[in-house]
Amino acid sequence: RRPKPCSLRELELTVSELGLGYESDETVLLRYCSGKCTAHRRNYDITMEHMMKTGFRKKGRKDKVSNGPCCRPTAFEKDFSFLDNKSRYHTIQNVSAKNCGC
Amino acid sequence: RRPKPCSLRELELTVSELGLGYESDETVLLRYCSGKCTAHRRNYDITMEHMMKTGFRKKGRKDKVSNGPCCRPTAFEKDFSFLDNKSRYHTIQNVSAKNCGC
Amino acid sequence: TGLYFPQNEYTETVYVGQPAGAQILQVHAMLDLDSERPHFYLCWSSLRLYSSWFHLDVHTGILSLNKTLEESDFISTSELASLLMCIPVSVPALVVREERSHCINRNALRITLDFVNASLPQCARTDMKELCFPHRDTSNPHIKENRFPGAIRQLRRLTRVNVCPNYTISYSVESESPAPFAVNENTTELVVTAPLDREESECYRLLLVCTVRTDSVITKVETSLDVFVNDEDDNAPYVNGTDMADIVISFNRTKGGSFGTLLVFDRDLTPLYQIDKSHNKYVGTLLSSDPWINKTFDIKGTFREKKTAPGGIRETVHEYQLVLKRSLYVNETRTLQLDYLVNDTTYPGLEGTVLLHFNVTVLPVHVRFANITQMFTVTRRASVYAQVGRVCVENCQQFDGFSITYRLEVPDKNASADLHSCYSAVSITQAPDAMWGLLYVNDSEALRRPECQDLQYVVVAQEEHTQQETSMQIHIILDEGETETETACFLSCAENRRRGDCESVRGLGATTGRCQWRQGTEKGISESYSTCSPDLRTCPDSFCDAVESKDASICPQDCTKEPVIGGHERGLGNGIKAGYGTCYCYSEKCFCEKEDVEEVICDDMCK
Amino acid sequence: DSELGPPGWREPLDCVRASELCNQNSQCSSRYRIMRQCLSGGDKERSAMLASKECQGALEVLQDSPLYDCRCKRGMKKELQCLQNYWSIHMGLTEGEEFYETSPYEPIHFSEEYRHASIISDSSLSKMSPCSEAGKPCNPCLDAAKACNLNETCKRLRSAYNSICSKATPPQPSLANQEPCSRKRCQKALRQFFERVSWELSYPLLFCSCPDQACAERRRRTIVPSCSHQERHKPSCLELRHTCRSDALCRSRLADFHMNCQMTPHTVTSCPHDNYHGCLMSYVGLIGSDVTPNYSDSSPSNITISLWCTCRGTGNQERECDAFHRDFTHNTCLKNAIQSFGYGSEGGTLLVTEPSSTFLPPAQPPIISKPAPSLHGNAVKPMDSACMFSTCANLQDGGQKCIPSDEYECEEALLAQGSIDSQ
Repeated sequence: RRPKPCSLRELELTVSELGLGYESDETVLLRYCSGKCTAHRRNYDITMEHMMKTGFRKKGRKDKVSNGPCCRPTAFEKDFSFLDNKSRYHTIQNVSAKNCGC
Repeated sequence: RRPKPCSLRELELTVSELGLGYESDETVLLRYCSGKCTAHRRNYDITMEHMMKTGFRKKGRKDKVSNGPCCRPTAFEKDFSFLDNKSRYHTIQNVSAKNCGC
Repeated sequence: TGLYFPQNEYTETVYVGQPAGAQILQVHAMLDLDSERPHFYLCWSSLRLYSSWFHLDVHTGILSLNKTLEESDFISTSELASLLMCIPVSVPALVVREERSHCINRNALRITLDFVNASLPQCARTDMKELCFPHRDTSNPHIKENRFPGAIRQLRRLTRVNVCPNYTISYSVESESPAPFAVNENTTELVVTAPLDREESECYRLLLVCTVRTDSVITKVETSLDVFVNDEDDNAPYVNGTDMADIVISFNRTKGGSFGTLLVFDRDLTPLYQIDKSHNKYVGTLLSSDPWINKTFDIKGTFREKKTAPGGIRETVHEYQLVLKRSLYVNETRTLQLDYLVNDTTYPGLEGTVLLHFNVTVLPVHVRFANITQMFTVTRRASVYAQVGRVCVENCQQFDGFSITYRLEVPDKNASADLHSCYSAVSITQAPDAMWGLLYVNDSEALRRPECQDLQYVVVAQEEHTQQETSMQIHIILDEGETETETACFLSCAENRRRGDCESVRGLGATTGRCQWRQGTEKGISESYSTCSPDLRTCPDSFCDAVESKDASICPQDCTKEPVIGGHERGLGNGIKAGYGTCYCYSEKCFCEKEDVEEVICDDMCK
Repeated sequence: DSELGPPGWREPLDCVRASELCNQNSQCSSRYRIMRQCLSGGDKERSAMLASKECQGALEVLQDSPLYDCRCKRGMKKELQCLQNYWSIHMGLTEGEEFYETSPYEPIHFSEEYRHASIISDSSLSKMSPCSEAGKPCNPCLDAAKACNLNETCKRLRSAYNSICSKATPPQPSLANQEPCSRKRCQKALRQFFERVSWELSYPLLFCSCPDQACAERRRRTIVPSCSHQERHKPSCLELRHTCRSDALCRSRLADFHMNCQMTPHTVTSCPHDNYHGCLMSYVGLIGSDVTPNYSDSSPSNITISLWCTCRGTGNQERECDAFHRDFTHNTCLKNAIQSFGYGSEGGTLLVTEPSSTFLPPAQPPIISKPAPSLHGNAVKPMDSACMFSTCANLQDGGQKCIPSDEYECEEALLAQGSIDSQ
């Protein structure tokens, strides 16, 4: 079946669970991008796939390349402020995606 | 040492070696993007790396995400025409990168 | 047409020191009428500075020097310049004063003189060939057929007449086959001795023999010369075989259709190029005053050049075909004889015409189905747009010039509402220029309802203009098979890239309910690429049919206009004619790539 | 008015500058205006007009103006306007259609840089080309494609003409005999390719030497002949020439080809002034015009060039038609020039001194170069034979018969050559 296309997903978790090192039990709605971009590939990507498998090795190259467009945020939610467990305010940028694209 | 940044690379090979299925001994200069985008990461990327390691599993999510900006072409060379080994002309689009970005 | 030049280019070389009065060359003109006498005059195309240096004898056409050529004369000619002079020829009545007149718009020929800044080679350094024949110019004489004898060329090299005074030079002419040419011993001119006939020989290969006698030696020098015969319209058209064609018009009755072929021969030439200026012009006239005939039929005439078997003489073959000026209605019928007069307008004689006869029978076309009823089977699992079958009135494949439209009707108008809803299961469609109808599943849900048993329709075929109708019963048998859990959502089979996914999916247009996988076998880009299809009988077949064009997802392999990524060859208008490995399509794009593609996403290399 | 001095003794201007000068001179500009009116009508009206007193008078004056011997440079700014100005006066000077017309372009001088470069390009190509590697298949045309693909401009412009020329126009039932592609756009793209890409990259694509048929077929397809060269209906060669001569650019390129590639007996190479580069340059100048020439087959050794036209059905003009087409199909100067480029001008070029045919049009009559026979032959001593094609053979049995003849070189031609060199 057609692989799930790249789209915006949501997950509720605490600030501590973001893994940025802040200790705060406040809950945040994390938006992130996931899914396939196979439909956006070009001849370049098919060629890169082939080169990564055999082409580069034959030419003595060890370059690593991405063999397809990546599902990435195309815009971020600006600021997010919260009170940590020691009642101090913090504001962090670009943690959550606003929309996604290949 | 700082990893090689995302940049445009060149490689001379025959059209057959592109792996697109065309049989032609004509030589083409393939330009592609390779290198690291570590300098372009944001809080989002750090969070995604953490979620991929532990976060998602704890939340029962199996989503796969890209945990950093990709080194990708930002523009492609438009057309490339060649004569295949049966003396037929083909024109292919977007095979070679023109410039790269994260 | 008047006097003409057998040769319209002359070339010679002039040297320093050649004295005034020295002859350079002689030009010739041929008579068109016996009463004509050529008078030769010099005119200039450019570089008129040299007009005073030369003299042209008005009667003999001999060009000679008016002054001795000095060294200084050659300074102005910086390089091997050529002087272009032209000789208008006129009948006695038109006296043209010799003045600095331009060659424009005169019956003129071109003389090219090469100025060589050296003295004329003496006898010891002049070889026989130079002595015997004019400068090796390359234009061959062209003589009109049916004209008068006369001199066509001076064989002697006039510039070398006095170079070897103690040589005696004489000429003769030979040819493999008899040819009406001779040499005038006094004037050493080559003469045509009788009127020529191009239809007998287009070209004479002559051998010119120059005999040079000194006190001790006789030397013979030969050169060949081709004399070509120009054509004029001196042959009437003739029919070789039949002048009558029997034509029956039935199924194919479309505007522009051509029928029957009658040939008219003409031994003269008919040049294709600059047709208006050429001779041998043919005009044809349809001899009929019947308005129906005049608005319906025309005759199309074309011609081509042909070489006759013996001797390869070129002649013209005219082909005439009956052409429909409009499409005929299916009910039009008629029998008529149509006469067409072919006239060779430029042939002077009386019999320049030929009459051709087209016996035409226009038959009506009966729009009917060959059978009273036709059976089709479709599985209840079929998806929407699955093709059920094709309906076609008798001989529909040969129809042209009118159109038939098909529609489905329910035989029992007052059937119950439920039963009526079953009939939405199947529908019919038709390509714009196609003569047959395509039955397809329109409502797959109705197909599956138990109460919808065998479906009986009436298919009605109607001829567009006359509204003539005919109908036939069609019986669609619903093959039970194991029904599946209902999924209203049909995807495009073409999206699947592997056999497993493909054969497990219910795709749009899938006749068996499931998509079908085609495994390619060839290496490289091939027409039998691997792909997932709703029905391998119709997709891919490089033809985007009427059902497939209803939705781009049914068979993008035949219909897509979107870009195709990877090695491929496009079909003529759209679709994928050939592909590399597996071809699969999303709505916005298709891909053709090697099958063993695992899903690789940017993971560590994006770090 | 030094610049309006008598013809022949002043430095020729380009025809754009010449017409500007003429327009600044009241006498000249009025005559120039009259002349343009004289030439404005179709063929029939034109010759009647030209015979009139006013036109004759205008012509007389213009012969003394810089317009009379002005020339144009290839690739100059306003090249087309220059060529239009040139023909606007030269169409008046010649009565009727000449077989060979004088080229409006300045003579191409044998560039030392070309001789030098063609040696380098051969050697540099040979370094890059697989031909130098033993055992590897040798395909100089493939090497030429490689050199082009590795050059940005060449690759871009080659892809540009190629994608236009190879794009089949979708079939439209309404159009009767529709062309398979957009030929005009294809020809324009081809012209741009050869005008903007340096000849060191474009000529090898066209004139590479081929050891086998595959290479020769690649060479033949360089200009996508199915679109740029062929067309559905094969016209008469005279019709092709007529179409070409009604367009200033094509007419100029054809005159230039005739000027620089016309076989001449006065040189060993059969090319005027032995100038191969001039011939190749004028041949390339025709590509993308109505008279686009191309290889007629893919035989590696025997180079045959032709136009897409026929001489069938040209009636009494068949000889002239044949003569026009043979300037492409039987042109030893062109053949030598192509082979010399392909095999390197120093290479062992097999100089083809094939005899010219009797029906070649006049101007400089080609003579077969052979040792002049001794004078004191006794009695009848037929000269050893050289081969001569003749249309008589064409007419009689439809084939090219090789007829022994005994033409041989005019002595004074040697003198003439001698006199030229001594200047």
